[in-house]
Amino acid sequence: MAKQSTFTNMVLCLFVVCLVCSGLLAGVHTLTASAIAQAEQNKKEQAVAAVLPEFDNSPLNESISFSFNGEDCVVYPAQKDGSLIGYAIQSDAVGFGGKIALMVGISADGRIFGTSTLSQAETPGLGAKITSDAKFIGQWKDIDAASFRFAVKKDGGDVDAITASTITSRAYTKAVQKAYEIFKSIPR
Amino acid sequence: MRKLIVSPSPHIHSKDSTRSLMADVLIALSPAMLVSVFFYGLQAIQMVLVGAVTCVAVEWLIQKYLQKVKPTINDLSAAVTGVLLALNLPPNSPWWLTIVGSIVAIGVAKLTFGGLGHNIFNPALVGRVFLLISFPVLMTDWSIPASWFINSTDAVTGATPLAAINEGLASGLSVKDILAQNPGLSYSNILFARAGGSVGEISGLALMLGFIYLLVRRVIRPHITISIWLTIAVVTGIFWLINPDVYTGPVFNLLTGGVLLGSIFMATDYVTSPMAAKGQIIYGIGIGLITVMIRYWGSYPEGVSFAILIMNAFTPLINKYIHPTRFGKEVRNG
Amino acid sequence: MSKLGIFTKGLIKDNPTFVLVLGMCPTLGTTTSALNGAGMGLATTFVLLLSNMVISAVAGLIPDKVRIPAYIVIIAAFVTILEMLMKAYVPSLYATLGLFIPLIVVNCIVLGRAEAFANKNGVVDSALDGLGIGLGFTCSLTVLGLVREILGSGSAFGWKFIPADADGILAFVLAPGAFIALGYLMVLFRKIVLKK
Amino acid sequence: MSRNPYIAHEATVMETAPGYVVVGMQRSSACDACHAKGLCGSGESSFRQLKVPCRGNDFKVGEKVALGMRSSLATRALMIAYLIPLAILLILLLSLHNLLSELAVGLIALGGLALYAALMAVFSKRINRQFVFSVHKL
Amino acid sequence: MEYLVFLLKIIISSVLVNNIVLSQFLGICPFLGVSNKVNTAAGMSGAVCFVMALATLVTYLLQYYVLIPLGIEFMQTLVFILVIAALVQMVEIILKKTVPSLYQALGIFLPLITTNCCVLGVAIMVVTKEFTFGTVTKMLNLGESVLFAVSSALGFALAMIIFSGIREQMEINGVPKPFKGIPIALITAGILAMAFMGFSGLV
Amino acid sequence: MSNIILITIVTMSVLGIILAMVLYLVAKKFKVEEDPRIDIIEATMPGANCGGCGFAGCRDFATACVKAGSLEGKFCPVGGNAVMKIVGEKLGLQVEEKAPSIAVVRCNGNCDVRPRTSIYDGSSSCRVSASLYNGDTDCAFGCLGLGDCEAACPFDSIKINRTTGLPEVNPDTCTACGSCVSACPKQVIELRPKGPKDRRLFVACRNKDKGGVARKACTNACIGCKKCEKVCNFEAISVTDNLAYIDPAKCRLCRKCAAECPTGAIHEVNFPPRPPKPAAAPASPAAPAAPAAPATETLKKEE
Amino acid sequence: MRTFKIGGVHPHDKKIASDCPIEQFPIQSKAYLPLSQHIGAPAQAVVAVGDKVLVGQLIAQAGGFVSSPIHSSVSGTVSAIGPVKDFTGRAIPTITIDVEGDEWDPSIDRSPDIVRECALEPKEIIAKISAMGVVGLGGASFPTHVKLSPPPGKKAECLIINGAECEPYLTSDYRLLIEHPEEIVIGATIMMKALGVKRGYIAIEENKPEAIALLTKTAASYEGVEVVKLRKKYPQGGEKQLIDAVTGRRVPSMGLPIDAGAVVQNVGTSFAVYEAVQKNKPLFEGVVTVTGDCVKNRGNWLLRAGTPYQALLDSAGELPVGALKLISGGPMMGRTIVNPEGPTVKSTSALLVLTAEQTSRQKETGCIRCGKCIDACPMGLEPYLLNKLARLGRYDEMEALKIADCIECGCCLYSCPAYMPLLDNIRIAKAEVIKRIRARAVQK
Ligand SMILES: Cc1cc2nc3c(=O)[nH]c(=O)nc-3n(C[C@H](O)[C@H](O)[C@H](O)COP(=O)(O)O)c2cc1C
Ligand SMILES: Cc1cc2nc3c(=O)[nH]c(=O)nc-3n(C[C@H](O)[C@H](O)[C@H](O)COP(=O)(O)O)c2cc1C
Ligand SMILES: Cc1cc2nc3c(=O)[nH]c(=O)nc-3n(C[C@H](O)[C@H](O)[C@H](O)COP(=O)(O)O)c2cc1C
Ligand SMILES: Cc1cc2nc3c(=O)[nH]c(=O)nc-3n(C[C@H](O)[C@H](O)[C@H](O)CO)c2cc1C
Ligand code: SF4
Ligand code: SF4
Ligand code: SF4
Ligand code: SF4
Ligand code: FES
Repeated sequence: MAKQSTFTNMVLCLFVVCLVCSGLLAGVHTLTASAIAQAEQNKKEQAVAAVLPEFDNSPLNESISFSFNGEDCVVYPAQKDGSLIGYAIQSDAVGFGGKIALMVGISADGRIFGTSTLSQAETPGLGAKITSDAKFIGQWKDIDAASFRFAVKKDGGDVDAITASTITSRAYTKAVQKAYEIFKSIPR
Repeated sequence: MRKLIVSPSPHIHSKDSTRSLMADVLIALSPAMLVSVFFYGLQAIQMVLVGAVTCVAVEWLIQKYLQKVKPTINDLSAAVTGVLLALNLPPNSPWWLTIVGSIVAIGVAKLTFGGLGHNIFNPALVGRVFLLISFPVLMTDWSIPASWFINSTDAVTGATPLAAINEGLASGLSVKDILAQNPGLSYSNILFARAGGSVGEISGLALMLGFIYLLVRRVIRPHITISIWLTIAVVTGIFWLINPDVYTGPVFNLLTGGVLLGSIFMATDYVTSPMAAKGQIIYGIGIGLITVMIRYWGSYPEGVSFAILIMNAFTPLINKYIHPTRFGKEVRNG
Repeated sequence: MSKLGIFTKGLIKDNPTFVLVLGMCPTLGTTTSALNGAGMGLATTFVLLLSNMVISAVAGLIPDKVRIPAYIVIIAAFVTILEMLMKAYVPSLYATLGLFIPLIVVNCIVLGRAEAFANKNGVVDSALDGLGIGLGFTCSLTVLGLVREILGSGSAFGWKFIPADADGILAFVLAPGAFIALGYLMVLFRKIVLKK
Repeated sequence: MSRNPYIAHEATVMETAPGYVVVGMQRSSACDACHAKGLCGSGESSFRQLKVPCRGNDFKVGEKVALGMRSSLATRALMIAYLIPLAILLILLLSLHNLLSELAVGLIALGGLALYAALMAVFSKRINRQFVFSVHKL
Repeated sequence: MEYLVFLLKIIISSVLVNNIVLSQFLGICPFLGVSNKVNTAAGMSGAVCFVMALATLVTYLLQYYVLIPLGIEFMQTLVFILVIAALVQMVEIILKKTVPSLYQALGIFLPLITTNCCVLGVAIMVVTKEFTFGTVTKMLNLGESVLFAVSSALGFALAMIIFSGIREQMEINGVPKPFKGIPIALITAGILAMAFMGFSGLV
Repeated sequence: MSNIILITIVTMSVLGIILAMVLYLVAKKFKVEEDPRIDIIEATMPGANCGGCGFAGCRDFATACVKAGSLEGKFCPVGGNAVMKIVGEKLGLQVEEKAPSIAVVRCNGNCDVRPRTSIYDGSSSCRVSASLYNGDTDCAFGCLGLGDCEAACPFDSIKINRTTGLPEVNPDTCTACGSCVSACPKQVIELRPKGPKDRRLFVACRNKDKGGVARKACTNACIGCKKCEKVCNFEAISVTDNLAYIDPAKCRLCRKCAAECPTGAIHEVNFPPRPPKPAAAPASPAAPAAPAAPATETLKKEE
Repeated sequence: MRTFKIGGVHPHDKKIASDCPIEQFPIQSKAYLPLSQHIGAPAQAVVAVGDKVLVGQLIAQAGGFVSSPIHSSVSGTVSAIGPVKDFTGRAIPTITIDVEGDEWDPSIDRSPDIVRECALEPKEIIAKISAMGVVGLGGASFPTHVKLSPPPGKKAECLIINGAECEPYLTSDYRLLIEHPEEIVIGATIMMKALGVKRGYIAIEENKPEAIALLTKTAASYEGVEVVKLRKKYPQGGEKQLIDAVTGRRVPSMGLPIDAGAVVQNVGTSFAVYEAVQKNKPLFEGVVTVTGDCVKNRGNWLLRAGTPYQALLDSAGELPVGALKLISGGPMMGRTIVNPEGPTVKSTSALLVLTAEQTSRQKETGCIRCGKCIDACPMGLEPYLLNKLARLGRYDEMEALKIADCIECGCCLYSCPAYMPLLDNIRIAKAEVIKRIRARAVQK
């Protein structure tokens, strides 16, 4: 069955196995690299599309990078018929289980058009409801950010928190608020 | 010819039996039960009854039909579990919550391990923590049901003192401010059953009465309970002296939440606590430390349940390494 | 053993989860819902099938002493390929399963089958074996996922049968529920399927 | 204080001679306790033989014996083999991490381990002498 | 000082809050398999601490100084597993070659460490995942990574040792037949995980 | 892109070579002393790890078989001759065929024939009872019925029958490991050859008291009357200390003795029913006509 | 008031026979004298069937150093030497004597006068005690002369006379204390002289105030003898506990009293020593309490060894119908009698009759880990664990858990609410562990 092991055949064998496998991997990598990049692109595109009204440019390719409070941040301007209709802004805050990253769509006139969660690590059934709770997500539609009080009701704000998940709700609120701050400081 | 009875010595026996000890625990719990009936009325009766009946029924059904052994419900331990579970739930819990908790307590935490004496974790607490994790919203709803005797809303404040503190601290207030905002949180209110909380923890005094009864009847020894109290008092005392704005003080911590109920009735559960006196003290200190840790820094306002369960897990190790004081030293080469 | 036997034993007699108790980490870690469980199961099946086939083909050429490392390299290669494919074509599933995809490398099932079966059998048999065991794994993960999903979120395969804003018994979505549900399922499997 | 001051492992007498016995024992792997080990390649376990000096040699070949060692020795073995090098690693890493580049720190830490291994080799005789086994009848 | 608190948080988080076994589901196999005796569990845990630290150190360096510069991060899984396997073997050889009796001594009470998912899992985790401690979210640097690995191993040790104690007791007590072995171990682990959820929010 | 392929291949190959070298060293330094045959033998063992062979477990036994170079005195009671034959084949060694054995209970003093004369109220353990006195009947030699054997059997093969108060061996699962034999403080259980077609004959009594005393304590007792000894043509039976013993090596299973025994102390197992021959009718009217299906053995169906 | 510090229980006292004065029990027609009435090697018969013997005549000589001679308790003819069933129903070698009259060996001083002075040298005292067949009457029947000869290198510092009588029901020591206080004190001084110690304690439990008062008064005129009042707590009379209570020292694990510098002797032993040394009277009779709640004629009898228990039972009067438990000794440590025809021995102290209701054990319900057995164990052991390990046969662990130190006092079983048969199983396992320890010692 198995061969007798000698120094040469061991080295040779592993060498060959590694050679073949790495060749194979490199090959597959070459083939999938673009698909992977594409998948990531798609995800962002979907997020951008979800938080903004219809647009006809490709915001992801026209992203604007600048520094906000010492952080690098990126915003994606959306245009329709050549005029700017708003920005999709990536923003984050720390929630209960870790970073909550959002895509926030803010129209050119400073109204929050919609929000979408890019990534989160909240507790399933509790904080993780930010991705599924229709009532919670629904309240982030079409808000006048300038007059909106960015705080949960408990803290005297306008946000209805998810039950038993005040921490997450606060973080979400903070992230949206941060997006609004970013919006305000977009170099125009 | 007359038949003689033969057995090894001893030939007489003390009066204690498993059943009598469990009955004593129920008696010791009765002041607390009465107080909660006084404040919460029918709801409290319903919860205690549902808890006890479900626990006993679940034990009977599982033993009879699944495990096919002779049911041991007569020893009353399932009833104790049911009552303690009910006393550990918020006063407004729906009846099915008590039932789910009882099933988990008896079915999962007790009988799966082999029943009375074999379980590693305190069944009532497993039931409670399971509910706490599964139904966080219901389990933190401290609103008050109607009572027969008094208009409970002016006697009992809604949120538990600990939840109020946790919430207040989270929104950036200092302990003093929070206490000032919630006049219901005075010590006398807590002691005389006027602050919110689980059904059974409403009156410190009633619980202490039970403690004294258990001690007098020699059902439990004081080691565990006292060491929990001392640990909590000392640790919170230190932090409180360092910064009274963020850290609540010893008296507050001893009287609020489940400390009394937990330290008197739950931490002392025979099955899940260490056997030797020294081990019991270590166990008590562990519970105290973990409780304070969870209360001060954790996201749950209350930590006793978790602390007891965690120390339950350490109990076998404590039993393995801590032995009673032996009579006589070991002589080398003996 | 008949070809059918090789294929079906993974489902019951040698069920990797309930009988052999292998690969517990992904079993517990990825079964928050039936679909996640099935996804993890299929991913593992993919690696199992391919690695079993390749290993059975090359087994005779590999000296004994480097057998295990060589197998590991082969398995790791397939895992990496799987990783890249998932990233490219099912990114959201990849994101949910996360760390547990690369960990297929150390899943005892995969190496175990290589050692215990592929090593000694032909390519076709090994493929059947890999497929069978993989399917057994997939089924049990799906069942576990389903149980946890039904109890924990009140839904089955993503279809919610309780009111949309109601919750299930959250413990089953969280870590404790994973352990407990698997424990009881294992007992049920032993009692009902194995009739022990 | 451990309940049992000895760590014992069951072994079988393979060979006897005046003054010593050779015992064989199974060294289990981490997965050994797993009942599926037969199916799983990582569950290797190896058989080892060990020559143990003993007085009064009345062991028979094939007899089960307990191969024992004081448990403090087991702790010491663990210290020397794993915990001290771990400490070296951690101390080097945490003390140097602000001073040098990560790569340098990492390599130095590995170097520290190499040095420790070398030291062990130098004191090998001394360490070897500490670990004495004994065999008992079961 | 603040940094020390941060390091402390790494430790508390990985030992108590996000315990590698009870909440991350890594290393379940040895957790279920080797936890029959407290001595063995403790010894095994000590060895795992060292191996995890060493493995994380080496894989970290490889990731940042070989794979990333060369642009072949996709080889991560393959490279890591090979390197870890080789490291474990090397530690054994060195021990055996330098101090054989020590090696024998370990052999009689320690099971061999086989590469399992917690070693690989932690190695991959530290180089791919951002960590959140309090309000800080960041990738860990070398020192922190190793600290994280060691504390994860300590978490493993804690779970193992508690569990082995429980198992020794259950061995004496006896467990109903259908639950003997793995099922009762899983259910106990579930309750233990439940208890450990009490620590949530500590960091 | 091709750049990456190149880099990958180069790094991996280097890694592969290094690894191979490490492993080579491992292989050299860890020269596995283990004989691969041990694994093979272990795989054939039943895996009960019961210790019935005298070794710590199946693997120890396998190791011993391989190392010893002879199978003399090595026998796996669980696997029996079948397994030992395979072991012998695999190792190319001579196996001594061993007649398969089974545990037999040498007491037939069931509750009806052996009245309880005292009430035992201690721990339900034969050893405890035996340490205290002779037992709750007047027979000082018989089974105490408290089930130490039942607790000791690793195969669940011996169970106390609640109506007779005596243990019964399940002939299908008993492996003759002997655990019950050493657990019994009264030496009631004996390992005897299973016998051809599972037929065997033995004196189910250990009472060494004089006939009258024995008879008074238990009507099924062997009274040492020597009738069986006299009737046996093969000198298989000897009566010492008022107790008959049938030597399984000499017994030819003719069953003459059983017919002769006035108390029915001789048990015959798995024999076809006796033709109703009036000549063989037992001498004593008190004894039941030769018990064909003794109380202590479940009759195994002839297949 | 002194007491031991670890464990102990408080069973009901029930000293219901304490007011019955000691009376001579009628001599029966046959006496059965087993050759082994003590711990150690059996004695060897020196008479033959048909020989005439007198009361107090040597009929069997000691079989070694740790052994004791046996003297006839009756006068008459030796009718058999051979197995006779003892009270457990087991046949043991016994000398049977057909009683004829009551004729005493003339060397015995039967006058009632108290002889206070003892002029013998320590060695002579010990030789005399040995020759007179004195064994411990506190329960274990250990030959007294052995205890009085400490092994080389060990030195006794005090003598403790054990008058605790901590077991419920038993009253023989109490009667002896109040009827023969002076003899007991003299016995103590003789043993102190034999041991060469200056201090002697007579330790009595608080529930016998008359005895304490009387002995304190009597002891006042004897130098070095002190009466110690003990708290009522079982097993105050266990020698290790007694030494702890009286001197505050603890006998080491696996050690003997002498390791704590003490020698403990029972009150009855002290009386027997007095009679042996001062009156030349061998040990062949002792005080036996016949008691029990259901016993009509309770009594403290001066009973000749070798009398069948049945005779005592007959003296008790009518007993209730139904199953009974007959106990030789107290309810905590006594052994049950299966065969009432079996004879009493030198050290028999009581016949206790309990009804089934008083004694029957309830069915065990499974240990609830309440720790009551630990709290009760005077040796600081963990009976619940030992019981479980015993059932699993894990002897090494039990050895490490000091099972060999168990004094078989029964406190654990007494207090267990789950009625676990703790001591039953521990006793068996302890014997096995001790066997293993001995075997190992021999191996070395
Ligand atoms: C296991 C566990 C998970 C939790 N998950 C979340 C979460 O995902 N989001 C959150 O805001 N709070 C979470 N919490 C925090 C508590 O629910 C906390 O009490 C709550 O945020 C504050 O209470 P409230 O929202 O009812 O005011 C979690 C707590 C625990 C113990
Ligand atoms: C084997 C053995 C040796 C003993 N050796 C001595 C001894 O050398 N000196 C001594 O004073 N007592 C010795 N004793 C007596 C015991 O300490 C104890 O007094 C005796 O067993 C009676 O105990 P009890 O009546 O408390 O049950 C020995 C006892 C035994 C069983
Ligand atoms: C639990 C226990 C209780 C005892 N109680 C008494 C007692 O009450 N009175 C007594 O004289 N001996 C009692 N003994 C016996 C003593 O330990 C000791 O053996 C005896 O006093 C030694 O004296 P002796 O050699 O004269 O018998 C008890 C022993 C044990 C183990
Ligand atoms: C003092 C004492 C305290 C008890 N505490 C509890 C308890 O906290 N929870 C519980 O389920 N049972 C409790 N019991 C009942 C019983 O011990 C419990 O059901 C066992 O844990 C089941 O095996 C207690 C019993 C006693 C005597
Ligand atoms: S213990 Fe007795 S009955 Fe059970 S298998 Fe062994 S020999 Fe047969
Ligand atoms: S055969 Fe022996 S061990 Fe079995 S019940 Fe009878 S006396 Fe007990
Ligand atoms: S009998 Fe033994 S174990 Fe029980 S209490 Fe007494 S000394 Fe302790
Ligand atoms: S007293 Fe009985 S129930 Fe309590 S711990 Fe001891 S054995 Fe168990
Ligand atoms: S699958 Fe994680 S350790 Fe086995």
